[in-house]
Amino acid sequence: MRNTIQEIISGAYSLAVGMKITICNLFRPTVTLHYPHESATMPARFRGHVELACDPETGKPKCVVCMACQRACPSGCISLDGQKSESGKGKVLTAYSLDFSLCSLCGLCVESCKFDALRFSKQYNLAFTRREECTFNLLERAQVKK
Amino acid sequence: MSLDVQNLDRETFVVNLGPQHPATHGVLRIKLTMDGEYIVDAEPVLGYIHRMHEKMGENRSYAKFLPNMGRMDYVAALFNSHGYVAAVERLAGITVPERAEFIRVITCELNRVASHLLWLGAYLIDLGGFTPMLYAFDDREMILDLLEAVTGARLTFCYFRFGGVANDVDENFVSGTRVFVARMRSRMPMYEAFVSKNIIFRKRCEGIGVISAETCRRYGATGPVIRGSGVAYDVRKAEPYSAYPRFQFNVAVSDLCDNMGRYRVRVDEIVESLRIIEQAIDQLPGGPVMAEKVPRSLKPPKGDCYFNVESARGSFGVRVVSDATENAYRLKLRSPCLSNLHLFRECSRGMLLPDALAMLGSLDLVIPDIDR
Amino acid sequence: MRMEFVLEIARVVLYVVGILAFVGFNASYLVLLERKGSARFQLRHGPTEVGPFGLIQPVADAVKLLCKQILIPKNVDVILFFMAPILVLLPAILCMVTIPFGATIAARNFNLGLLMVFAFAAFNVFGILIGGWASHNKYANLAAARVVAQNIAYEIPTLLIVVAVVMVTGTFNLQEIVAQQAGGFWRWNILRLDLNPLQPVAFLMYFICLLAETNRAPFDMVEAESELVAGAYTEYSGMTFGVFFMAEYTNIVLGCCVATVLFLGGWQCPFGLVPGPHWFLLKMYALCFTVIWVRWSFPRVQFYNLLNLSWKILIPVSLANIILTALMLKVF
Amino acid sequence: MSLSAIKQKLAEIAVRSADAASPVPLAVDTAHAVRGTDLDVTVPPERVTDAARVLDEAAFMLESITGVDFIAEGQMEVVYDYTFTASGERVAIRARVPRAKPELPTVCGIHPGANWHERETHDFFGIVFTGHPDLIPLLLPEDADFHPLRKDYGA
Repeated sequence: MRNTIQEIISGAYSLAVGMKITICNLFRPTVTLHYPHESATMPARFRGHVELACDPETGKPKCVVCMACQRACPSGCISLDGQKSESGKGKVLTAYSLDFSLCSLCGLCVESCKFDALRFSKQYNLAFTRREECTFNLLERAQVKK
Repeated sequence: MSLDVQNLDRETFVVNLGPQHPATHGVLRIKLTMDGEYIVDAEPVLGYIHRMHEKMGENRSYAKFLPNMGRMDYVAALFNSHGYVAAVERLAGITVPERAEFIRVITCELNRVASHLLWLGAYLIDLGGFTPMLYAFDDREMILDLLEAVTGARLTFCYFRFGGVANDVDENFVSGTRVFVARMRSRMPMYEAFVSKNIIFRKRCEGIGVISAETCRRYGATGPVIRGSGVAYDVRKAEPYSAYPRFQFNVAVSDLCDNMGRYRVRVDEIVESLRIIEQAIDQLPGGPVMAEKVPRSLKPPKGDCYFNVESARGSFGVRVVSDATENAYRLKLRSPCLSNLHLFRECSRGMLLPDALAMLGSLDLVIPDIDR
Repeated sequence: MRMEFVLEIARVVLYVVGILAFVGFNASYLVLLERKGSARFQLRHGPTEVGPFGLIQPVADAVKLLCKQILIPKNVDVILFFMAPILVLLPAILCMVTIPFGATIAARNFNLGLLMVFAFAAFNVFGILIGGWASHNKYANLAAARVVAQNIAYEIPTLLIVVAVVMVTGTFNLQEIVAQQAGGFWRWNILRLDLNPLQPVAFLMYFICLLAETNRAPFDMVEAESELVAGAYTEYSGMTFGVFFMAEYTNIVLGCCVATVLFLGGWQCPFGLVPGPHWFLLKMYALCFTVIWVRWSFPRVQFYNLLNLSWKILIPVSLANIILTALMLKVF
Repeated sequence: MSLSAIKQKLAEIAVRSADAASPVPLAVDTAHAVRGTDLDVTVPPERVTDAARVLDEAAFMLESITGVDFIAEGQMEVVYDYTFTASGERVAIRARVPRAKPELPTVCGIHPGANWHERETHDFFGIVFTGHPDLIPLLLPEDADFHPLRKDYGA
């Protein structure tokens, strides 16, 4: 009997404490971002999909078509093509496509690139209505951005 | 409250709990044979999200398999990476620089806190309370921000590499972690008052879902499940790995054996993890974060080895069999959740449905980890 | 004579429309309050997009629910299936007839008003039972069975507490009960310690019973979404579910109205200012807010603890409450 | 029971080396830091239950069961990983079965936790654990008749 009464009182007290905590939070500012009106800033290392880095002087992609990224990709979502450059030295990138529907955003391609020609974009809210839209032409994207 | 299922001669019926039931956290299906609200038999049916990671491990190179490890137990992805990376390192004989080991410990422990906070929230939702989850997520958010700044991702981190970590932590991370540790410490009394002491929560946990230490052993249950049954088995202490031997921490144990025991272990573990993080941040040595001379295409010598780590859910083990080629010959991933779930069938017999679901929640299951 | 007749018709129409509007408004805007409130309790924003501060959200919700297809699962008892939501909502609306919002604002001033409220309020359990049974779904069946046990268990302490109040007031007429509490908050039944020192406890118990009777968290056995998916409502979609939803909130409003009348002095002003319907609404919505506040603070109780609470704690204490009231009445 | 006592008991069960002149039991002490196990014992497939019983008596916990398909040797290996919760010692029990007829007795009766591990191994390798109460697919679809981790299974 005594235990029961004790339990009722301590239980009621614990409930009161719980209600106090929630009511205190009612008057605190919200912690969520108001998404469409505000959006989060991505940290520098954020792994979005990849994009081609361009040489600031020439404005051309730094890529030398060494194929390291294609080999490093676990999902096989990168395909690129290049041709001999006109000066006869090295190769020039002619096509770089990323199949985003396969990409797992692991970042192994960027890590494998020795020429800093790949970097992560900060885009995080990508959405598509058709499958074909998932295939990015990164070369075009790099040019548009410029 | 329990039912004597042995001597049951009444009519029973079958309920398919899941694979889309709110309490099963994903795609677990449990075939329940019930007598009213009493469970006569509960047979988990697995495999709805089976992806055959082990086969993937065999047909791609060691490095290419790294992203997969974030997709098993996605709530605590770093532990899986740690287990895999460390197993391959052990086989290939790679020594990891000290700074990298410290960073691994710090990030892993942050991940453990995040995982336990997520569990806390999800468990309260299982019990019908919604608000604690959002408070827990508020705290977890800070961890994810810290880890995102370092690893680049919020869930599937893919941060550890053979011989170290992908990139070094900066001063912001160190100071941010210190801020987080202080904040989390100050939040613990709130959780205690709001959740642990709540009479409804206590009634749902105390004496409910009792799992004996012997049952845990017979089923191979590890992690907070076995520690909640009074066995101080923690891989970090039993088979010290990485930089853990350098730090002072206690293994959180509770001999209550019930839901409350498992809850207490996890909450105490958050505090212990904060201790480890603090020590590791204080002692963080300088130096490189990658071992030198790790070949790009790793070919460990022929043989096999086992490595297990204490994940947030228990002992996560990796057995690697190498035939000295670029790909692993065999990769066994021992998931803690599989064994933890296994005992559910035996322990839930005769329980009431809500109590059994409360126990299921207290096991902290991540279904992709079970199904692999 | 004719003029009176027309006036009476006009009065009836006015009250029917008024009560329906009141019920509809409350059901939709309490949902908004619940969503906004829960959001703020949880440090979120809640609905903000439809209208300023999301104020038109209930309209959007209603349109959405009306547009949704009503699914009728196989093997469902169709008549009972559709009868259930109406059976839950109608009695709650009917009870509103007797609630005195102000000194002159009441659709009907019954002598047995209180009795009528509880007679009709007991109906809603039928609706849920029938709905759960007709759904032909195991979760719904389990929830229906739970709800019956729960409602029976909580009907008893509710009535016992109300009986104690009626012993003090000596009338079933709600308007009269309010009138007796005039003069300041110390004259309210909740604080009439001279009549019965257990009165605040009785109010608290009434509030607990109110939560249980309206199947609100932490006693939401009827839904219990983490155990029984959506309980008795599992198979309901579109507006059939919408009606259940409306009924839930109407029942809350009704329960809070009765609590206001019985314990908090109805439309009386707490400190001798002008009494009026605004006081009634203020008290009633404060209670509604508390109901929401409670929901977002606690986990759900186990079913057997719910019954234990009623049979082992609430009923004995409310019986003691009656005996004490009787003694006090006899002695003083 | 100390590790050396267990080793002695397991050595009695273990496969003898093929060298007839000096039949040494194939119980290997391995360094924990190098191989992850303290003791690595190969036993004949029909005696895995005996080994399991020894370890069960010593209060070891069965952590996992797995198979390895050594297609070149025409054999499959079943590995049982044990751990001792009090001090973290690990024992691996191995048994080799022919690929043509991969059968060995179940250890379910000794460790109930082996049930799912054996079902999983049966899923992936088609290794039959005789005496298993319920050897139906665990992770694969219930009508699966393929064994994906066999090396001759085309992915």
